[in-house]
Amino acid sequence: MPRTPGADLPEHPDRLWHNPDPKSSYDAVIVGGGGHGLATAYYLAVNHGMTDIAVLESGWLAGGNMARNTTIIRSNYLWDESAGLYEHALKLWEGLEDELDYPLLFSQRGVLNLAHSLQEVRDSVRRVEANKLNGIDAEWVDPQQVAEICPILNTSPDLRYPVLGATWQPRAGIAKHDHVAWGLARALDRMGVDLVQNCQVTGFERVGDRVVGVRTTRGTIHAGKVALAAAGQTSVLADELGLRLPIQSHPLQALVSELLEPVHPTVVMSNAVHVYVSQAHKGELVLGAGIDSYNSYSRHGAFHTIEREMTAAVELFPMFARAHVLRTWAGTVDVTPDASAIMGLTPFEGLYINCGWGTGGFKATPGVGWCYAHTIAHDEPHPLNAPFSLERFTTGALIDEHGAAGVAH
Amino acid sequence: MLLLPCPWCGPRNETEFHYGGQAHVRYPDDPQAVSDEEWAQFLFFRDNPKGTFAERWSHRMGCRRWFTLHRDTRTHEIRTDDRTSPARTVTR
Amino acid sequence: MSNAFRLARGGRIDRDRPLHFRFDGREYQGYRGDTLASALLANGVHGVTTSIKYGRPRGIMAAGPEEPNALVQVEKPFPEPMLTATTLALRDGMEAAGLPGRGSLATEPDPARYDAMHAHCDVLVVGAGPAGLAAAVTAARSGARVILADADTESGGSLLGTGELLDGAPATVWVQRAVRELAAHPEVRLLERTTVFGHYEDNYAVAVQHRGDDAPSRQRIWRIRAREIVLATGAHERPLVFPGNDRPGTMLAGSARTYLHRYGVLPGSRAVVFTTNDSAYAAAIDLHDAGVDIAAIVDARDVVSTYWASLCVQRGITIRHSATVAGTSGTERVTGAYLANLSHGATHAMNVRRVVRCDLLLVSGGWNPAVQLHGQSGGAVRFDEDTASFLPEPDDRRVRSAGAAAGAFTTAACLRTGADAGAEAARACGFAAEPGTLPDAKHPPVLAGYRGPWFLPSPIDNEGGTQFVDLARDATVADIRRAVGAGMDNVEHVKRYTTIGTAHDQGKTSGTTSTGIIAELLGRDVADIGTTTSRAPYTPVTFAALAGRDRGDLYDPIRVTALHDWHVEHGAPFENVGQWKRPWYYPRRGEDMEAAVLRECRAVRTGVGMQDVSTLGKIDVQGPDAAEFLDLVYTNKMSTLRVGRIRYGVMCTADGMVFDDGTLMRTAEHRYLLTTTSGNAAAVLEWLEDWLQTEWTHLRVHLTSVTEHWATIALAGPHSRDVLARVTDIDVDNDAFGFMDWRDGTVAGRSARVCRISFSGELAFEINIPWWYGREVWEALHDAGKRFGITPYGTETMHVLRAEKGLPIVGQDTDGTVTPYDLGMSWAVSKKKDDFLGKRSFSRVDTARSDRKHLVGLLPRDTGVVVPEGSQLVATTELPAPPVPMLGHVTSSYRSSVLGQGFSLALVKAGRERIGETIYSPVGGRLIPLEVTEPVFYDKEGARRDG
Amino acid sequence: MAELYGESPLTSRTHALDRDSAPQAVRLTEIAFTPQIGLRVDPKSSAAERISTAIGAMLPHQPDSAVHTGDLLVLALGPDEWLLVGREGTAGALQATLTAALGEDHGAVVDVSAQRTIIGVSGPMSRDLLNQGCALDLHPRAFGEGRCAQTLLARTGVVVVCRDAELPSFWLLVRSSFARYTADWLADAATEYRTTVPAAPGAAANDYAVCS
Ligand SMILES: Cc1cc2nc3c(=O)[nH]c(=O)nc-3n(C[C@H](O)[C@H](O)[C@H](O)COP(=O)(O)OP(=O)(O)OC[C@H]3O[C@@H](n4cnc5c(N)ncnc54)[C@H](O)[C@@H]3O)c2cc1C
Ligand SMILES: NC(=O)c1ccc[n+]([C@@H]2O[C@H](COP(=O)([O-])OP(=O)(O)OC[C@H]3O[C@@H](n4cnc5c(N)ncnc54)[C@H](O)[C@@H]3O)[C@@H](O)[C@H]2O)c1
Ligand SMILES: Cc1cc2nc3c(=O)[nH]c(=O)nc-3n(C[C@H](O)[C@H](O)[C@H](O)COP(=O)(O)O)c2cc1C
Ligand SMILES: [Zn+2]
Repeated sequence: MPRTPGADLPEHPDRLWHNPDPKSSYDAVIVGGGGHGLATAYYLAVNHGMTDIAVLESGWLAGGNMARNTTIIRSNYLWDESAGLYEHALKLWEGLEDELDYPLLFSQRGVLNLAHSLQEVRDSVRRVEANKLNGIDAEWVDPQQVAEICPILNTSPDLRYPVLGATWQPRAGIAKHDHVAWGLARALDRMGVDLVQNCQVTGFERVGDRVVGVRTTRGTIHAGKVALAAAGQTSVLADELGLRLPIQSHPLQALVSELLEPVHPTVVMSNAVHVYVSQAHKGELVLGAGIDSYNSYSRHGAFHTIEREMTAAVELFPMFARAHVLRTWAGTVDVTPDASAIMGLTPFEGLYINCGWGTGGFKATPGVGWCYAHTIAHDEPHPLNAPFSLERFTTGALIDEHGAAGVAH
Repeated sequence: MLLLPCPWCGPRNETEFHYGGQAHVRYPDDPQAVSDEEWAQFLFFRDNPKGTFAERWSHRMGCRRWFTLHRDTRTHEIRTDDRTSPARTVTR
Repeated sequence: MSNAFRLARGGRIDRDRPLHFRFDGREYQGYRGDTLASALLANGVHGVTTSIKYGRPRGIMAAGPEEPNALVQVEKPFPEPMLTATTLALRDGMEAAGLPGRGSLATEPDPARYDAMHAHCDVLVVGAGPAGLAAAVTAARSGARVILADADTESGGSLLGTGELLDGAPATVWVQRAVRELAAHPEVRLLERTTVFGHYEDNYAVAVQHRGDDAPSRQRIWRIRAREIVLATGAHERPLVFPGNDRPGTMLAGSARTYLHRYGVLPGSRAVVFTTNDSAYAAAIDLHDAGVDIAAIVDARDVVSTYWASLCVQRGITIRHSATVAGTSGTERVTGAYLANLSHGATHAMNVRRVVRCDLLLVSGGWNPAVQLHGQSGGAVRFDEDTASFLPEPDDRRVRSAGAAAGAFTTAACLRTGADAGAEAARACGFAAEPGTLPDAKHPPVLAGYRGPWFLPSPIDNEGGTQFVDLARDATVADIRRAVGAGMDNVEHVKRYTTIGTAHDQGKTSGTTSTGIIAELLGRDVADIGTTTSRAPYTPVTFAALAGRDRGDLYDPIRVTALHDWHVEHGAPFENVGQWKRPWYYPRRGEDMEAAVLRECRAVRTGVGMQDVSTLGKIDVQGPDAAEFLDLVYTNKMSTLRVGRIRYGVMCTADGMVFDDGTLMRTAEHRYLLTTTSGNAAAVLEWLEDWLQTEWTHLRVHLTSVTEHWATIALAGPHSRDVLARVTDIDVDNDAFGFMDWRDGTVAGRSARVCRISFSGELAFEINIPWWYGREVWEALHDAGKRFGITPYGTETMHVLRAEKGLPIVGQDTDGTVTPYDLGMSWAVSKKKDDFLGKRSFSRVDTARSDRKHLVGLLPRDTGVVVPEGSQLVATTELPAPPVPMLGHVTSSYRSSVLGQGFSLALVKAGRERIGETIYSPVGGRLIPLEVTEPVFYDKEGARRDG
Repeated sequence: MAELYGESPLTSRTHALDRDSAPQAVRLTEIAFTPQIGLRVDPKSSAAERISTAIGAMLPHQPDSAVHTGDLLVLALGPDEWLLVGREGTAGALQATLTAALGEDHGAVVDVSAQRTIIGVSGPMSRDLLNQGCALDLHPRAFGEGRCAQTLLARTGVVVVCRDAELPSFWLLVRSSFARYTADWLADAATEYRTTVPAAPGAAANDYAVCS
């Protein structure tokens, strides 16, 4: 009966979650019901047997960056530390759909990261070679191969900044963000974890340097462990404890076109001609670019950012000229000085931190959940997230992923 | 597209400016005398308030002067007293 | 059936201008002034496409941008996906087809041009209906600068489609007068066919103007900075939710009225009118008077207006109150409506009482003010029980709503609120403005609308599977029911679960209704549930319009040097370096890149070469504290540099990482000339200004960029002195003009500043002359060098030559994680200075490690090999299972003419300790053995620089 | 002149600029080889006074203002920064005058004559043309004679000077390496005025436009 292929997206289940009132105490509370908070609760329950947990969400579940991201998943980061974490996440993605018994629309359609200058070529080859040695599927492809992978891409040498080649990760792709959140939420709800919405954490209960609970808009909740997973809002929470963090919150915008017949077979990202594009299952083109320059919590970006992004889109994909922008939006992303996340212990006992994923943490969702749950359960970082400590800013052992992350993802 | 009040050139589009993050971050008097922690604070740690933020901008495409603004990071509203009595130079 | 539904007279179409078009492969005719939708209706065509999910036939529902159904794909004149037939102006030769959900993109390039325009005004009025016109006229009379933008092809808004009277004459007469007055004001700009689609901070409004295929630009983006904004965007009529409410022939009552008055089209012959409020009566009366058989008016309310009832009685139109349409019949087009009585309180529908035959089912569920732009501007909305709609909450921002957009649903109120808003806005800009006298608009008494359930009870479909809420997304009451049942109580979740409001129309007709239904299913207040977020664009905008003219060569500025044309004439391919075009190499006939570069390298090492190095950033540094300042920003000590001398210097960011490098010459006691790398010039200047202006405010130093004032030519090679000597008055003898000296003099008759700097290790000079003389001097040097076989060389050769000397390139051999010590440049880091940027960071735990990555040289054991740049390095002869420990990577790699083999620079963990060891690089499935060496490969003693 | 001055950044575009001008609407020309001296000095200092005396006019205090004194155009670019644009052939003399007036005081006099070239834009549609890429309010009330501004035009920085508000006529001072880009951009923007006059409102007969 459906007329349009792909318009018949899988149905969601009839039951996803209940809306419990918060209890007065839990073994652990997770602050923030985005992808990271949900995944962390999930692996706390599944890997560490903890189910007396609440995920506290100030608004609607997964309505933060989880609702706003361009859903690109890949693991082809430069440094060993990142490669380890993102590749772990990617492996988990590969089994998550079955595990959650939810159609996440995880589609491994590959990602091309374009190089437009000789230096970008060097950097790309460097990253590909590092990826290979880290066991990540990665390839350097020349312009002709780029054109074969993505025929609608403009690989003409006449481009102002011609495509000189690309890195190609076949196992990369996209997944449907809401489905991921809801799949995790349903699993948690079934395991008896409380997903508490409209419950904003406003402060912390402390005994000396130990955090023993949170104050919320729905009352005080005691907790053996408190784990922050509040993305762009983390600084606001940390301020309550006088904990300064090396993160800045910026708007990051994205947009979609109307639904189109399938034209775009993969994911394309370009740092120099700045845009990234995929085509979602429903048929809309999903595009993003860089962050807006200034700090903001407004979930509202500037229009010139969109105009520039469209210029890049039409340069790289001339056929997009008469596609239409249907909707633009923004999220609040938490950016660190080295474009890598922060995950680990804090100066406060019983308080754990996961933030700084900035423009690219969706792809890490299950990996974050896995490692962060370990950190919380064992009071010690998992080896994969140990390098992502706060201390690195003091020692200088930064994990500079500006090159691999671009300004976004 | 914010309209930023350059104290010299008047209100101009955001695209003429370069953002410089938090204002009033002081370079230590004697960097060699501070601890690694304090040095890291200077290098990397910045306020990130939800609300009024004292921040630096440089009028890159105009007079090339740096100046300080107080802007609300929720609404992008610029505190109006800054429009009338702008800080001309700042100490980071 | 040509124009069978077109009235003989009336409407605002130009009957002298027939237009031929094809729809779904069939020929039709319409008129200039038609939309595709009105022309189709005139030809009796309601069904436009099928729905996205269930493939149900769908027709034309509305007469404007709120249309959820009538999606078309334009095929000619040029393919464009997903436009609404109701907003598509008809043109001759147009071909279009119904579009069931997904559009397709053209495969050939779009030939059209798109552009943008900045504009400023005191008052921007959005919408040229009665409210907007009144606002604009009022503001304009005060002398304010006004922009009036309307999406439509002509001004008037709803007045074009209601046939109503103002001052006793057709309202369009007043509209024309208002437009004429506005057009005559020098400070007024009228923008027709211009949709304001976004509102951003500080009243920055963005609009798209549809100028037409034959205009100099097809679409234009207006970037409007307004001091005050009046939103007079009108209201969208709400459809009603009942079983089978999606059959073609179902149409908004007000839209049917518009088709009649504006286009002279009867959208059917026999209509059932189903309403919950008074506004549909006017449509029923007008259509009746134009010849449509009104089979019944079905009004869900228990009490109907006596005013409208009497008009209906006069015409013999039956009104059924306390009644509902419980279902429809028909396949491709509605053929009948099932009527049922509503119980008191309208919680239940009785059994179907009657089937009424019809080919048109007009519906009206009330009106939704078009608050989208208000919402985008950060304005709040409040639920108004009386009109069952979300109204803009007035606040003290500089955006105000008027007319139907503010909940004023009579023309008189629209005119008044419009004029008031216009006056207030003008006053806020300092103009003395008064709302003048307004035309007299009669309006009947308005009776309160229906307050029953948001989806009408029906015995036919309990679950709501055929009760469509968002027709564009094929989402029904049943879908909302499931979402709520799944645990969702937030409108944002329901939106995402059902996809309501996510189609091209962004829920203009479905938004409020779906909120109402959620509230009803949860037993909560509508106000509690609220709306989803309004986001730009208000209606879809083409990518190309947003891209504008910054395409092709204008995508990003192409920066060229004074010598650019010479390079072009001599066949050089160019390398993009930042925005600069730099000659890469100069191939001779039959040469590939490698051959050309080897030849150019040989020329410099054995004869003389010349290169355009004008792109280097140049900053004039002046002031009594210049020396102190430079000591702070360079790792080296610069205060000790003597006038007449030059020093190489490194700059670090405060975290100790190399940021830029270049030479510094002292031109006077208090004056220096600083050079930066080509791509980094602007960043360095800004960085220096930052420290000067905000941290070291006590330092008296001025910085001036002089990058383009000078053209700079490098002359390198053992014969460079011979060449220069032929054209200069400067004593170029080694004793008179030593390494790292500079001299003023003339070169080829032009005053020049000549430096003895070498980036190749050979005897070399850099000649600076004002841009204007660049080419002349270059050619003079080229001539003078002929006898020495002077060879122009590009960036690639320069890279090879400097790499042979182990000189790093910032950005290639560094990546923001490299300190001067890592580069082996401790000689460039002063130990004497108390402080400089970066110094403190060198003693951090990680930065002080001895096993950091060092810049070293690598020589392949196999001299035929050039290891690719970017290759990784490992310590073992065989690769273990991943993750494989890595030592570092190759940053630069070339074939060397003087070494007769490939060589590389690399960053290697504890590299300096490994000199002499063999490490390996995996290249194409092989492990290539490489000897770790000092980074300097050629002329280690530096014997060649003096020639 | 070419003999004396070599090649200006837009020499190769002279013909194109002429061709791309739309005589009734906008004219584009290069004004090349003008001496330009950058001046930095504390406006409240006695050095500033001496300089004012030497050039015969007060250094304009208000940034974004431009004053004429004899053959000299003084553009205020910042709180303590001016650009002096002189008559052809006077760069050396001007620089010497300023340097002498500055004396030993802290300040800077830098010859930047070749750093920027000047593109003249004049004719009735000049504002329209510039506003295609310049966000300034060029309305005569907001940006009349005596005004200049450093701002963005399309994707590059320029100094815009209002030479004549009535005609109107503007100067764009643009960095030499960006001059061709700017010229090409202007020529492309002028397409509008070279083709037919834009259709009168509502008069697009043969139109395929979307009305919202
Ligand atoms: C436009 C855009 C595009 C992106 N594209 C990609 C991409 O393609 N690929 C990719 O990998 N990543 C992408 N990202 C980044 C990615 O979305 C984030 O890194 C990731 O979602 C962050 O983790 P999260 O899901 O837990 O965050 P969120 O979903 O933001 O979760 C944080 C939650 O904490 C809640 N919260 C905050 N404060 C409190 C409080 N005080 N009390 C209770 N709850 C609180 C918030 O309401 C929110 O729901 C993108 C981001 C944006 C904005
Ligand atoms: N009978 C009723 O219940 C009822 C209900 C609503 C409206 N009305 C009538 O409708 C009229 C409302 O007058 P009005 O002036 O408020 O609105 P209007 O509908 O007459 O005019 C709105 C105008 O705004 C334009 N517009 C909307 N959004 C735009 C955008 N983003 N950019 C550019 N243009 C945009 C539209 O094209 C339209 O021309 C009155 O005559 C009123 O009586 C009646
Ligand atoms: C991958 C992805 C695809 C989306 N597709 C659509 C779409 O087809 N239509 C639509 O209106 N919005 C779409 N959205 C945007 C949402 O409507 C919404 O704007 C976004 O979740 C941010 O929320 P907000 O705008 O309510 O603040 C999409 C968002 C994402 C992340
Ligand atoms: Zn300024």
